[in-house]
Amino acid sequence: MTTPSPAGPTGAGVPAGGPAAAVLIATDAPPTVPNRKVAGALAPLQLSGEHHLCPGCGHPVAWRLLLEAIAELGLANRAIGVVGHGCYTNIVSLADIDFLQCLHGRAPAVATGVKRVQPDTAVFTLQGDGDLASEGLAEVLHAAARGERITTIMLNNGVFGDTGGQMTAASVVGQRTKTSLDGRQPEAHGYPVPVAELVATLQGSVYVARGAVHNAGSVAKTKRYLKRAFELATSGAGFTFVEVLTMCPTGWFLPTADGPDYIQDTFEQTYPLGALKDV
Amino acid sequence: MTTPSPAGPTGAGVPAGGPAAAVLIATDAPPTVPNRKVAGALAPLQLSGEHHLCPGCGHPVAWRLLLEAIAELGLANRAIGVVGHGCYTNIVSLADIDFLQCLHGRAPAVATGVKRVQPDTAVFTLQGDGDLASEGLAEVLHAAARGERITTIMLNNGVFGDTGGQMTAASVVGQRTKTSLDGRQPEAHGYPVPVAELVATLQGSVYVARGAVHNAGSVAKTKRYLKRAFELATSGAGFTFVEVLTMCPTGWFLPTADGPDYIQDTFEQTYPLGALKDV
Amino acid sequence: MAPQLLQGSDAVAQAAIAAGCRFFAGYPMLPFTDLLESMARRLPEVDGVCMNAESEIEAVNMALGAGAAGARAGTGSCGQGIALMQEAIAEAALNEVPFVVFNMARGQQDYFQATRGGGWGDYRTLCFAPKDVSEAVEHTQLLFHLADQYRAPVMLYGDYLIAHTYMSVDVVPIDFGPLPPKDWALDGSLGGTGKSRQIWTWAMGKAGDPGPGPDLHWQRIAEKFEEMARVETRWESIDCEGAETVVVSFGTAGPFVEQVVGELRADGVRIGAFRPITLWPFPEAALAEACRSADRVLVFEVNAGQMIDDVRLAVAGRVPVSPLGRVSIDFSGMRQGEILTVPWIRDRVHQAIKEVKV
Amino acid sequence: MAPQLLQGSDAVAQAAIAAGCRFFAGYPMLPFTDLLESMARRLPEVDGVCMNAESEIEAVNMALGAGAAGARAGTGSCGQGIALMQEAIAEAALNEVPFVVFNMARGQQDYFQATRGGGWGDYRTLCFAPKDVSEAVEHTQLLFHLADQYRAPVMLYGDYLIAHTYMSVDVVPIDFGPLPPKDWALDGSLGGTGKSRQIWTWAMGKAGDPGPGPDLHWQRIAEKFEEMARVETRWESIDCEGAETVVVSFGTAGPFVEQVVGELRADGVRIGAFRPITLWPFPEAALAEACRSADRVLVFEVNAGQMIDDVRLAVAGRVPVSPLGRVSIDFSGMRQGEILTVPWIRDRVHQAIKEVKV
Amino acid sequence: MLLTGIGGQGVQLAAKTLAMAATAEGHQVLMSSHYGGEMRGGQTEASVVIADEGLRSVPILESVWSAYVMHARYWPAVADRLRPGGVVVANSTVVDELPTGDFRLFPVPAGQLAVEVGAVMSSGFVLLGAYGAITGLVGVEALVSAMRELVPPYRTQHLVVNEAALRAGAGAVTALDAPAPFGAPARSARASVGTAG
Amino acid sequence: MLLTGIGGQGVQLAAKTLAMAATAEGHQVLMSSHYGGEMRGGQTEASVVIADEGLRSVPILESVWSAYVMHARYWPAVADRLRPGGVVVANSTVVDELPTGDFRLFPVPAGQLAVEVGAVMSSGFVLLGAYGAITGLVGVEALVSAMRELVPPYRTQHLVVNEAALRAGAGAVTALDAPAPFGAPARSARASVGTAG
Amino acid sequence: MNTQAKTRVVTRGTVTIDVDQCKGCELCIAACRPGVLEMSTELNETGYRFPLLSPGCTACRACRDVCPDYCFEVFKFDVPIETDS
Amino acid sequence: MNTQAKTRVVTRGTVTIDVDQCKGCELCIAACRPGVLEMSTELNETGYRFPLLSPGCTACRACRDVCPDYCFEVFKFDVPIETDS
Ligand SMILES: Cc1ncc(C[n+]2csc(CCOP(=O)(O)OP(=O)(O)O)c2C)c(N)n1
Ligand SMILES: Cc1ncc(C[n+]2csc(CCOP(=O)(O)OP(=O)(O)O)c2C)c(N)n1
Ligand code: SF4
Ligand code: SF4
Ligand code: SF4
Ligand code: SF4
Ligand code: SF4
Ligand code: SF4
Ligand SMILES: [Mg+2]
Ligand SMILES: [Mg+2]
Repeated sequence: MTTPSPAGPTGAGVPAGGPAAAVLIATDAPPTVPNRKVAGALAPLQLSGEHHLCPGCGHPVAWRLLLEAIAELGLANRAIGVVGHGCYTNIVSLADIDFLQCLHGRAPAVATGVKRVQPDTAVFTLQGDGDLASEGLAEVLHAAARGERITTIMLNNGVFGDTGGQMTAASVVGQRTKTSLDGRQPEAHGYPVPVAELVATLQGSVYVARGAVHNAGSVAKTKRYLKRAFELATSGAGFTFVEVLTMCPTGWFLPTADGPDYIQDTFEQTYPLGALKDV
Repeated sequence: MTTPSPAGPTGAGVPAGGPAAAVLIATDAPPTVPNRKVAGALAPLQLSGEHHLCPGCGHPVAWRLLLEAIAELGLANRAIGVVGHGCYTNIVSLADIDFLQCLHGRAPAVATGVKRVQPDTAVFTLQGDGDLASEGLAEVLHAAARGERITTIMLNNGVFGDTGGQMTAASVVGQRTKTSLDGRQPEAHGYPVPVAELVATLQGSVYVARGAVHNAGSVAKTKRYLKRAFELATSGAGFTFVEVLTMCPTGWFLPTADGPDYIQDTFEQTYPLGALKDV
Repeated sequence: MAPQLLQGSDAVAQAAIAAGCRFFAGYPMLPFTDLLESMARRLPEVDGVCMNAESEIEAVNMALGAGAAGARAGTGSCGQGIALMQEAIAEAALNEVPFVVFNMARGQQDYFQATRGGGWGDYRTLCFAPKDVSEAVEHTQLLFHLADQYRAPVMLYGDYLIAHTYMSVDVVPIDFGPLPPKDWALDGSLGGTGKSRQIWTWAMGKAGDPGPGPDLHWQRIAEKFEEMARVETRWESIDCEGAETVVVSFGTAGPFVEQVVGELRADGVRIGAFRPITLWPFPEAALAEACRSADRVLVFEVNAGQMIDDVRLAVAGRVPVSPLGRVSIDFSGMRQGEILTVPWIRDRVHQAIKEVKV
Repeated sequence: MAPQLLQGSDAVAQAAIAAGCRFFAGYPMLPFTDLLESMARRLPEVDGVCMNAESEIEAVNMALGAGAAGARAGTGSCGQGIALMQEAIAEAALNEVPFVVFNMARGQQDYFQATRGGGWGDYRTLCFAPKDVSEAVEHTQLLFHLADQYRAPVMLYGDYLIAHTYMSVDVVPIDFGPLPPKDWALDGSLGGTGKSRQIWTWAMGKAGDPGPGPDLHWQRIAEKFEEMARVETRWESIDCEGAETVVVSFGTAGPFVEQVVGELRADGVRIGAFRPITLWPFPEAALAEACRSADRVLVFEVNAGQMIDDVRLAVAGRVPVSPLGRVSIDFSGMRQGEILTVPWIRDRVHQAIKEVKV
Repeated sequence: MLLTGIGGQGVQLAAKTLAMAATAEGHQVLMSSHYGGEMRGGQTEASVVIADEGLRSVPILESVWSAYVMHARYWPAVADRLRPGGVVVANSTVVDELPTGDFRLFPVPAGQLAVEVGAVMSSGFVLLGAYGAITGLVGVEALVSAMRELVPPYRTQHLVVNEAALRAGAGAVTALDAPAPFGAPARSARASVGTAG
Repeated sequence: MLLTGIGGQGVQLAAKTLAMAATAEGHQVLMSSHYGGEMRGGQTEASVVIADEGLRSVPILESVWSAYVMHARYWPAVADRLRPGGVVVANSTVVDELPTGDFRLFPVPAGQLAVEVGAVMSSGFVLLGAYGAITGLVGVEALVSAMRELVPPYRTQHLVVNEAALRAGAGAVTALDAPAPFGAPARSARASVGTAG
Repeated sequence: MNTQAKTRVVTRGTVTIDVDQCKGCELCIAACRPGVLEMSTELNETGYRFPLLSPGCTACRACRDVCPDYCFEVFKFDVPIETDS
Repeated sequence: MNTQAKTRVVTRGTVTIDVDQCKGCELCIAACRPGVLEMSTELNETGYRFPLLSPGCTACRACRDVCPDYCFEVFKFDVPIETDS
């Protein structure tokens, strides 16, 4: 049984002692007792942690997983990211790998051009659901059918976050958006497009998975999906696709803390998590 | 046992008598013996049978089925066709119903506009595989997901017929085209996009079927598919889709008589016939 | 109705609906987004349809379909989205389907796009550039009328300052007079009668009743555009009579220039302001007339120099024409760029008057 | 190499490959289709890639990707397909990715599209219009060079007569001199070093190393285009020295006009022919110079009047400018329209000389 | 009047509330706002012009009579445009960061008042209530009913706290002796609501 | 030389064969063709200009010295451009439909000869062989090897019949006494291969 | 059984053929179950061979259904005709 | 059993929190299984509440993994610390 050391800047991270509830631990500096750092704040390859995304947004978590996957697979100096238009675009400023910010929806076509002339690189696209399921649906399906050796990552929050919360092709039934004020109605607005399922139907895709970032467990799984997707695409097996459900409390008009529940209770019903295809 | 009547213009359609093989029957005028006409040359609503399509082309057969289906369902004065760019576009000149010839690939979006402001009409699109699976893949999938009450008909010959025989997104593996001279190779060109299967995956579609016109049996079945598709779409059930495999001997670089076999031996392997979805 | 405080986008939406617009399709993109949202809110109230289209290409083609079926239809976007619509706008010009394109542009950088298009073939797009929300309300209504009158797609060139400014406005439906019946619109009713209808850019007609074909049809269209060029120009000319200096600007830059010119005029400078209201057709003759006494023409536009071509064409070498603006994008704020302010323009005009001193 | 009989499309394909083009993406559309087919046949022979893209939008974006990754890349289409590419061509101009767009146009109706674009923002597209297959072979090679030199998308304005005419030509690689290294091209190699690369239209830069942002970046681009406008104009002027009449035409219409002008000159008429080789930048100064002694300028173009704006801008009111052409589409034959013949032009020139007689 | 702030601080909503309240009170109003394009969290600013007669002003103001400041980050943009002797109603927490100058500063402890009335996210409304009361441009009742109209249906839970905030702000200050100069001879009286926050 | 016909009659291939054969024989050649855009079965026409020196002609010919006519439907387009005394090599089956005029007509029973050599689809090549022999522009050997180069790999089964057709055509006629005037003083000698078929 | 029956052909119907519209594709030939259609050696006015009918038509419509050039009309006899084959 | 054990808390690790980067979303609160994080009443410089740590951290990384603003670093003690709860 160890004795609690005193709290304070130098003793940060160690219980400040005294009984129960009121006890707070200083968290402004690493602990002074012997320890091992098990996780840093930023991913390797990440230049900064500052960004303009809203409180409770799920995208930044996905960014970190992506960069961790690239770093851990040793692809840092072979990776080229092709990024669409959306809140997630900001990664272009934050990550220390090559990036091409491209037109809304066209990332898979652009990535095809990149990969075909630089076959040894690890080319991936990062897109939102508006970018990919709405504007760019043809591009991703064609690239998948062609079996391009690239990885496409779709951050699916079921809404055009960046333009302020309108309905995308991936918005779920009942979802309130600024262009479906009473919730998405199948009668008027139709049904969501399950992109991962479509991609899995195509013979050129070799790996399709759907993860999420609404809790620590799905964060960990999503990272495994990403790594497998990169492995298979860079080995030349074919097109790989990872969808990641991310919270957009702003576009959902919800308190930030309710984001994870909305994913679990609503999004997951339409978009079940897991690997859909793994050849 | 009847006595053969003499051949000749007036006795047309009746065996000219005499023994065996050499006997030919005059076919330049209807028969003179009591008979019932079981099939005319043209469909109702068809203004002319003359067209510029190649010998052995499958499209004109599909045109007739389409017009027969419309006429038999009593939709003649409610039908509005929206037609893309391809050899089949010529129907616009041949059929006595309203037509809008629209931009390559965009027919489902155009048809959506038409149907939404004229909800009592029977709106359909007629498109080729190049038009629909290549240029317009997003349009058809979005319309299907939205559950637009329209019928989309895709004439799939696996090739851009009208521009002289290049590979489309629907060309089958191994198919020789002017842009895949040694046959479509999955390594370089990827795999065909099975549009009907994709459409069937979407919740907004209520009926999806794939027919063909390479023999009398499939012609008959295809007509049934078309009728069912129109019935369901006009009743408001949702989006309906009929793919029709058609011969393009010109774009396949085959003698016209080999067209039907190419469908059966090659296309049907990739594109199995039948109803895929019928809610 | 009493004036209401309306956001420009909402005012335009109300004007469109007052003009009978019952179909709208759009895809979000700032600063067009608010118009889409407003239409999505308001159209269902009048049994109209607002499609939250999945792309600009789908949006414009939906509008084309609705227009072909006889509805008053609209679509819109800005810059990149309008670029994606070029093929369909040209198509509609050539197959004569009316609809209104609301181009809520990101500033003034898309003058060429709006006036020369990037579509294919010989077509032009009637294009109004309102200076403020009230004018936008009026133009919106007029555009629906003119679209039907000419059976052509037409455009409103708005921008962030139109879309996002709130203004006290009164949206009253305006009657522009009668129009020919839309007997060309597709409704299926004539199927099987031998008189079924057809809309086809190439105008190939039907068996037994061949159409003119593209050559003749497109010549006729070109003549229609010539007619529009003669009849439909609109402009505002302020104090140009006797002015030595004329400053030309368009759209929301107009009031800024107007303010500067007004101040200078008050200071005794012989200066006037000219504003084309229609960007196409450009009021060439009116501008030439406005510059009759001028010995310098200054063009203020927030871009690298686009309208200046039309100004030079109008004055045909008779007076020197100089640019006042430059590329300027207020990216973070989506105003029109840092040069769109009264002081900036005032400085530049002062400088130009000194420089171009004859 | 001995001259070979090559179809124009095939000659252009060989020229592109001779210029180092190793990536091409296209979508069939007559008369562009043959170039695509030729590329699909020839590129694999040199370990290049030809993508039979699923749409023009995908094609141009693939070319943009390949160009961004450092390859000499090309794409193309005509009219409607080029309309669909406008967004990406503008994007490439603004994010500085070089590639060549082969616009095998359906005639001359797309001059505005080629020179004013329908993309967004302040950008221009360097555009060459060859008069025949040999010139197309030369221009193709030069365009790949200039695209890299200026880091910009550039265009060849060909047409059916370029694409489909067979001619005895000799495709010899041309050396246009050295170019700066493509150290901006993305290859992933600098990831993790703190110097990773970025291509972004808004030029926002990276954390710790912010870019100029769109305002400054686009100003710089506008300056680059001004520089191109100064340096890159090209034209052909035949017998304009002392001519009373100058006939201006572009592309494959040039030789027709040349023949008519040659005949008239032989008959003693003081007439010359001027042909802009670059449509943008338009050779304004050269044309003004060519028209120094003229008292009439005639513009022959097979469209409703598009280049005539540039001609009027060039002569700036000093000489009357009249159109000779009109809309004309030989739809069935895909020549350039019925007016593109020597007799038609000859008649019109004769008539105009009489009419405009000073 | 110029309002500035950082995206998310409710500056736009405050400006709209003010503009609508002024319209309801019979004035002619022009309000323009600008904020990030495809980026969140940047500068946000709004201008409100209030006049009695036909109003056709440019929407980007050259000079303003008063400003509403929620955050100091974008203060320079306000200072540049403030007329000599102009009125600045500012969140007290930022007052320390403002340089002195030729303007009359009214600090309002907006954050603290907001917490007190249980409306921690509504400090913008506190400041607005205070602004209305200080300048005499609009009454608190007009502000409250404008706010009620503006809050979108999916945010009705905020109505009560916003109202409390407006009233708290209005109650915490005393009016200016010289009220806002609208109806003045100038073609349009320019009141500029500015928040840099 | 102008060749015209109806799409599918092999007119374009015949023209290419002629052009290539002439190139192989050392001439400068320019050949232009036109046919339907997005429609099949319309008019098809090709012009071939053959010259000895630097050739830069317009590809749409004003007048032609000789024509090759497979089908009567588009004859007027040929007649308009034929120079007085020009040479017309035509399929016999269409000869009856041609009006008379100032030209020398050489009817060739192309269809019949084609059937005789078992090449029913190759009547265009029969006519081409005949044209070459009549005008003396190109020898049959050059035509045969050009045809061999031109037939696409997926159509090799046609090589034998096409060759037979070319030879049958060449053998069935006798040469003109005055051969084609290429190398003539005009800047380019214009031979115009025309098929209206 | 009656060996003579083997050489008797029952003809239940017939067709008309617009031979000038025919493009010689031969699809009708393969479609005709009883095999009573065969191609001519003669050419029609556009230069195509066209189908000829022999006795034995069943009026099944197959030829008509597959013909892309709308050449056939089909008639069913009220009473079948039998002939020697 | 030992009732005293119920009030003993084992702390296996700790975190650092960059409170000024925090945007107050509270995702870390729900993610923390042992529930040792709770939101402050104080506001940080941008006006957001931020998490505070009580004893009992397991160094499980969950907070760090779900935080969109990269506020956490996680440390595991070589030897757990026990305190009274
Ligand atoms: C052609 C085009 N249309 C529209 C836009 C405007 N736009 C920018 S971001 C965006 C929304 C993106 O939504 P999504 O991809 O779901 O990303 P999120 O912001 O939700 O992460 C849109 C529509 C654009 N940039 N380009
Ligand atoms: C935007 C655009 N791109 C290309 C074309 C050219 N084009 C016309 S028809 C056609 C081929 C159509 O192929 P498909 O739809 O399969 O019809 P098919 O001719 O095979 O029946 C193409 C590519 C066009 N008209 N518009
Ligand atoms: S709007 Fe949604 S997606 Fe965009 S930053 Fe905010 S929470 Fe994230
Ligand atoms: S090219 Fe093919 S699709 Fe077109 S008409 Fe000929 S056979 Fe039919
Ligand atoms: S109807 Fe049947 S049996 Fe008669 S000819 Fe036609 S296919 Fe043959
Ligand atoms: S199917 Fe029709 S076109 Fe073909 S051979 Fe028979 S009759 Fe002629
Ligand atoms: S590391 Fe685990 S236990 Fe510790 S604070 Fe974070 S979530 Fe809670
Ligand atoms: S998850 Fe991060 S940003 Fe959210 S409250 Fe916790 S520390 Fe703050
Ligand atoms: Mg999204
Ligand atoms: Mg096809």
